[in-house]
Amino acid sequence: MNHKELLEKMLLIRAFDEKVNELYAEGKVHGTAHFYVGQEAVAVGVISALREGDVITSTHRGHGHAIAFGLDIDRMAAELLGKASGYCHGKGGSMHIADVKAGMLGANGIVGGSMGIACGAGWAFRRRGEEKVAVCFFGDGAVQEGIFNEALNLAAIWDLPVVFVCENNQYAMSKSVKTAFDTDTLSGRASGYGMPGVTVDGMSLLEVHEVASEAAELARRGGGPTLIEAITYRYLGHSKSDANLYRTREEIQQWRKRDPIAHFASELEKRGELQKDEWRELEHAARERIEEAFEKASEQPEPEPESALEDVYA
Amino acid sequence: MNHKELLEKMLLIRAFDEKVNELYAEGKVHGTAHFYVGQEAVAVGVISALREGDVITSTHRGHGHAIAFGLDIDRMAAELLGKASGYCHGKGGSMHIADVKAGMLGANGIVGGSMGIACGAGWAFRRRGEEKVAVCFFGDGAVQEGIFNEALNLAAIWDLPVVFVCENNQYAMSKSVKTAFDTDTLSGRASGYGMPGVTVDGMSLLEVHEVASEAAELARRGGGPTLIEAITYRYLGHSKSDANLYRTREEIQQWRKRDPIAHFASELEKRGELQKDEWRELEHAARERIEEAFEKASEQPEPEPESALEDVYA
Amino acid sequence: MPRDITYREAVREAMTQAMREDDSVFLMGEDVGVYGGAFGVSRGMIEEFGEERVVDTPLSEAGFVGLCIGTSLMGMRPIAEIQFSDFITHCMDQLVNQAAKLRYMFGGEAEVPLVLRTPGGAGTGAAAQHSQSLEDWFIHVPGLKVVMPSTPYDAKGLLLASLDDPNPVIFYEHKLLYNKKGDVPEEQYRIPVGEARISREGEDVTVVAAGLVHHHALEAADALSGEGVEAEVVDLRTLSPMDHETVRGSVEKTGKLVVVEEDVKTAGWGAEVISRIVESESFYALDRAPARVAGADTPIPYNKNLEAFIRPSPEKVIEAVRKLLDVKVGVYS
Amino acid sequence: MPRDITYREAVREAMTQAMREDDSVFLMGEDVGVYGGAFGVSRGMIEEFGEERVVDTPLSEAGFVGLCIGTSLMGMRPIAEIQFSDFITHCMDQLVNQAAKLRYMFGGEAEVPLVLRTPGGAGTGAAAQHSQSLEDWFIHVPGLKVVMPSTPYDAKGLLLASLDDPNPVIFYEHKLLYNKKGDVPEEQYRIPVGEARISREGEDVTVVAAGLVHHHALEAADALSGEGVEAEVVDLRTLSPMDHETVRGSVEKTGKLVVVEEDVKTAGWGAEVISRIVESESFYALDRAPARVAGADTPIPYNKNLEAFIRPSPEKVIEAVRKLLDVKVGVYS
Ligand SMILES: Cc1ncc(C[n+]2csc(CCOP(=O)(O)OP(=O)(O)O)c2C)c(N)n1
Ligand SMILES: Cc1ncc(C[n+]2csc(CCOP(=O)(O)OP(=O)(O)O)c2C)c(N)n1
Ligand SMILES: [Mg+2]
Ligand SMILES: [Mg+2]
Repeated sequence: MNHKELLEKMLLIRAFDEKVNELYAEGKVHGTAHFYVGQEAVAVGVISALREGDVITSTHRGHGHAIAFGLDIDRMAAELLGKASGYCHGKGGSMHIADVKAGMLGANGIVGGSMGIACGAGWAFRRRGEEKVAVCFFGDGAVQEGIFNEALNLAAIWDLPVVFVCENNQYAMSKSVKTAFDTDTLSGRASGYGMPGVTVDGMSLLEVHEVASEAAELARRGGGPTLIEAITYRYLGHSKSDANLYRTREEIQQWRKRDPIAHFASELEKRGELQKDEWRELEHAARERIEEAFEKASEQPEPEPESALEDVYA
Repeated sequence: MNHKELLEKMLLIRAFDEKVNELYAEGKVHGTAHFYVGQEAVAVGVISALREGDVITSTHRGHGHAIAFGLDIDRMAAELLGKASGYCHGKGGSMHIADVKAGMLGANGIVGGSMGIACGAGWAFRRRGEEKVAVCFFGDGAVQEGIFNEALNLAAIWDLPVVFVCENNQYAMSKSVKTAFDTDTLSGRASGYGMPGVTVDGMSLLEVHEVASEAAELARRGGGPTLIEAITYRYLGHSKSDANLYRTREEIQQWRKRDPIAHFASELEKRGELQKDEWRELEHAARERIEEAFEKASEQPEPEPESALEDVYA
Repeated sequence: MPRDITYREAVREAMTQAMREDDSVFLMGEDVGVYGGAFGVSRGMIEEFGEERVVDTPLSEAGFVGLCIGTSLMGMRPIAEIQFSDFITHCMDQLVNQAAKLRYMFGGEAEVPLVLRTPGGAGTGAAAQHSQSLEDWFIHVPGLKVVMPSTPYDAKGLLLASLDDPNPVIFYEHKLLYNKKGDVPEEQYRIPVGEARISREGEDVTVVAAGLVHHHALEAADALSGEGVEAEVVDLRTLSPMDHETVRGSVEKTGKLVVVEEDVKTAGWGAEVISRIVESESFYALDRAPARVAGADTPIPYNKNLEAFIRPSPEKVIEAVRKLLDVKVGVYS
Repeated sequence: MPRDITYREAVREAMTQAMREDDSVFLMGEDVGVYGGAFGVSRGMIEEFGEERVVDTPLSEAGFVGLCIGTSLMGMRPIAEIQFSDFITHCMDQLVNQAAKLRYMFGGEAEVPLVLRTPGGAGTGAAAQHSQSLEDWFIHVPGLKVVMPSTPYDAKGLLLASLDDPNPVIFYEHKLLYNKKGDVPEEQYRIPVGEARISREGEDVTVVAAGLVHHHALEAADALSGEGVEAEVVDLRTLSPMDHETVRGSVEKTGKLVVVEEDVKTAGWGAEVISRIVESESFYALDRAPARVAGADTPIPYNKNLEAFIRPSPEKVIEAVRKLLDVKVGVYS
């Protein structure tokens, strides 16, 4: 695990979503998007615990997972601009970026929509005797949906190699976890399925990485699933249109003080793995990379309108 | 609580479902039915803890709940025979017996299908400031469905006056709880929602009555829902057609030794509330009552075929 | 003096007026409270009615719709909001196996007065899981009613009527109609569920539509008028029960039928409109093959041009009418 | 020499043969193991394939269908069984928003080869929540295919073809067909998904049907033959994609069309069959208004007589054909 690379990943994710936010604000992108800013340590911490051949499923807030998993920034940018060279050839947009062959089984616009799919990947691994793991990312909102119950139970009884990663960013749109649940943690649900549950500071890449590594190891060895709850926060609005009426500016500021990138950078500085203020340079490089990606993407050709009729069936 | 009357209720339920089983075996009834034989202590134990104005929701295995709630045996028998005088005027049959005005909000052919409805009744009570309770009966199979998660969470966060009664009769059709869950109890799920959970011997009417009374009291006082798991057993097949391939004769015999009716009767004998062997007389009376009900029902007129087109809309 | 308000405001006004009058009416859905709903329809309502009557739910579409059904059995009048109509897939059991059938299964001995509001339709670049028009499913489910108003006036009148209805009503709004303005009286009025409206008279062809695409039909009719073709436009307003009589009357007059629907063409509700005409005596009044202008048989793509390519538009309606009038074949050739 | 086996056995044989050949095929559903499935379709299979390939699931229709979709993305070939087709309401999101759309949303860069088998239909006295025919919903969902075989021969051939198909296929069986016998070769064969079959030739009227009611159509045709009316019967076999060409060919020959469907009439798939005919040139080949024989617009009632009253039957088909031939009105009067 090269720490500097992980920092770079986080910076890339942040730069990407800040750029996308900007483009939406300028009305330059169609549709909507959900920004991962603030949650970078979760995606990067978890995915850095994976090996070649492992897979992930993602959510509506999926850019961070995709970048952490190694998807190509250029093709992601192209997809957001609806270009033919995008991951979905312009058909999917932000909420459907996927690279199934590479093991990124897709963002998903339906909350909880990929929880069964992740179990299926785990099932395939188990059936084939492959020591691989499927990571299922989802939000606190998905814990409220019925499929959470079904998926966790299936994974538990069949000891599927699935790591359930709940990104508790305190809100499902405007619904606060304080009013959506009557319990202090969401990982407490795990025992009801007979699986380990752990709550971790989602603003700390190293802590996330550690619990994810343990969970992945357990799953790989045939020990079944784990439910990880990563406590985190989304800095920006739920999606492009959000007046943030349901929370205070102060609350956002408090969380920003615990910024996962600044936190990790200063940790690396302390350890001597990073020069003082080197991360500002890395940040600059990340932003450049993103600018370049969107510039290139904007020059790509649009898909042919008739292509809308293709790909309904294989 | 008149103990003898409770014994009579249990006997009536048993006689009813043994009769229905017989009628199916003889091919005299249309469709299918699910028999409550073995589980009588749960329905009677729970419902005897209720007060005037409380409501219940039931399941596909609903005859026991209906009888315990006080529905009219004659109209139930008529419904099973598809008669115009049945509770549903012949349109519902076994799986849809209801008396909404009386507070029996319906059997339900969809496993878990009435869990939201029970929450709704609780919601109405709370909104109106009525100190009433909704009891939601369901099987271990319903715990596997998504709606279990949603309903329990809604009831928990809104402190709804709902008592969730899971009748863990060891099987959902052929699926044993041993393979359907990775935990020892199902009441253990409760803590994940922040509500009390309790497992009780579902073969003991008095124990069931006690935990149900506590739960109902809590709910009535505004203390919110409870999840009760009653450990019980269904003696007969899942429905009229079941070869019982998934369990052994011995297992059934073992459970029959703990029969809830015999158990309660001998308890009453010990307490001197019942003469020795008096329960055999009560059993006989119950059977007579049931014979009479089905005889009367069989003489009732069929609904007019054209009535099939009515009642789609109010 | 006309009182122009938006479709969004009309829906809100109907809810608000009903809630002021009847304490048993309440609104429940995801983010309907301080957020005001994903499309701002309920903005301001929680301030007036409080969080016991404008209820933010967890993401539990089956659970809270089931809860609403339960309250309706107990005599309350719930309004459930499904944030995007695509998520109605989560509460199909509650709508189809419970709400629609409880009354019938119970032999008529219960009522389920539930209104489920939800925004349907595409055109926002939200892609395949946030753009569907699935209303046809519910037209196919006896026990449910399906309403789909196209104007602020109808939205208010139909929502108030739906709230009076003792049956479950699926009330389809459209994201692209929310900002549309129109004259809406402040006082309460009802538009009967199940009544279509002739929104433009004409002699040459009948164009039947509903919801957003009703405006495409009107636009097309105006353009065609310049070519000397006078289209009669029927706004169904309610899809179930379907007002066949109004369609029939118009078709028997014009002898020509074009249906405009936003949903996917195959097995969409346009097929039902056409079938009711051709399986009746009106068949013999048709002097042209009827036509459908509908969404293509694809999911909704993200890219703007792709999305436009597969959706109905005024131009496609004009083209369909022209083509239909041009046809010089068959028995009349 | 004919090898008569039941429809149930034909389905089982197709699954068994596919599973012997391809280790990635497996069956997952409620009680499909030792119980053999609610209708005995998979009886004996767990003994041959073990519980890793004939998998008893908890009652988690959304969860295990989602799981199957996941395995299909990973290259496996799942068969999911939904115990009664009514419970498909529980996995609508997985089928409609996931299985049907993943490929499209991902720009064609994925395949979802899933077969979802489920018994539909009424006639068993199981009442409103266990008797529905909801196949029309899925015909309306691009990305899904819908198959509904009426004979043991077609059941085997279509199931094997569905298992080859790289797309999600909803495979409708019928409770009342399971015991029906027919000649089925032991060796493997495929019937292409999307091809209808003319099951009886005739000149006077085209009767289009599928599933159980295809047999009603054939029975009716035999009876009508005694009256001098020769009906041509088309068994659609696949409902989506719909084989319009075969229907068209027949209708252009007979000039008359009756559709027989078990589902609820309003917005059922019969409307699509009719609309495709009347919106094409074939409209001008029709010399009578087409007709539908379908389920009444009600939930399915429990009582036997009530149930029979609202369901299609051979008698109702005969009556519809007679009525259609009797009509002496309109342009031909
Ligand atoms: C089934 C479903 N219901 C509602 C929505 C609308 N919606 C999209 S994201 C979201 C909030 C999700 O919250 P969470 O799962 O915590 O993820 P987060 O947005 O916080 O990352 C909602 C309500 C949806 N997409 N799918
Ligand atoms: C959603 C749904 N899935 C499947 C079924 C078929 N089914 C009816 S009862 C049953 C088993 C239910 O088990 P449980 O909830 O434990 O109740 P029990 O039968 O043991 O009383 C099944 C699988 C159904 N009715 N509804
Ligand atoms: Mg969240
Ligand atoms: Mg059980």
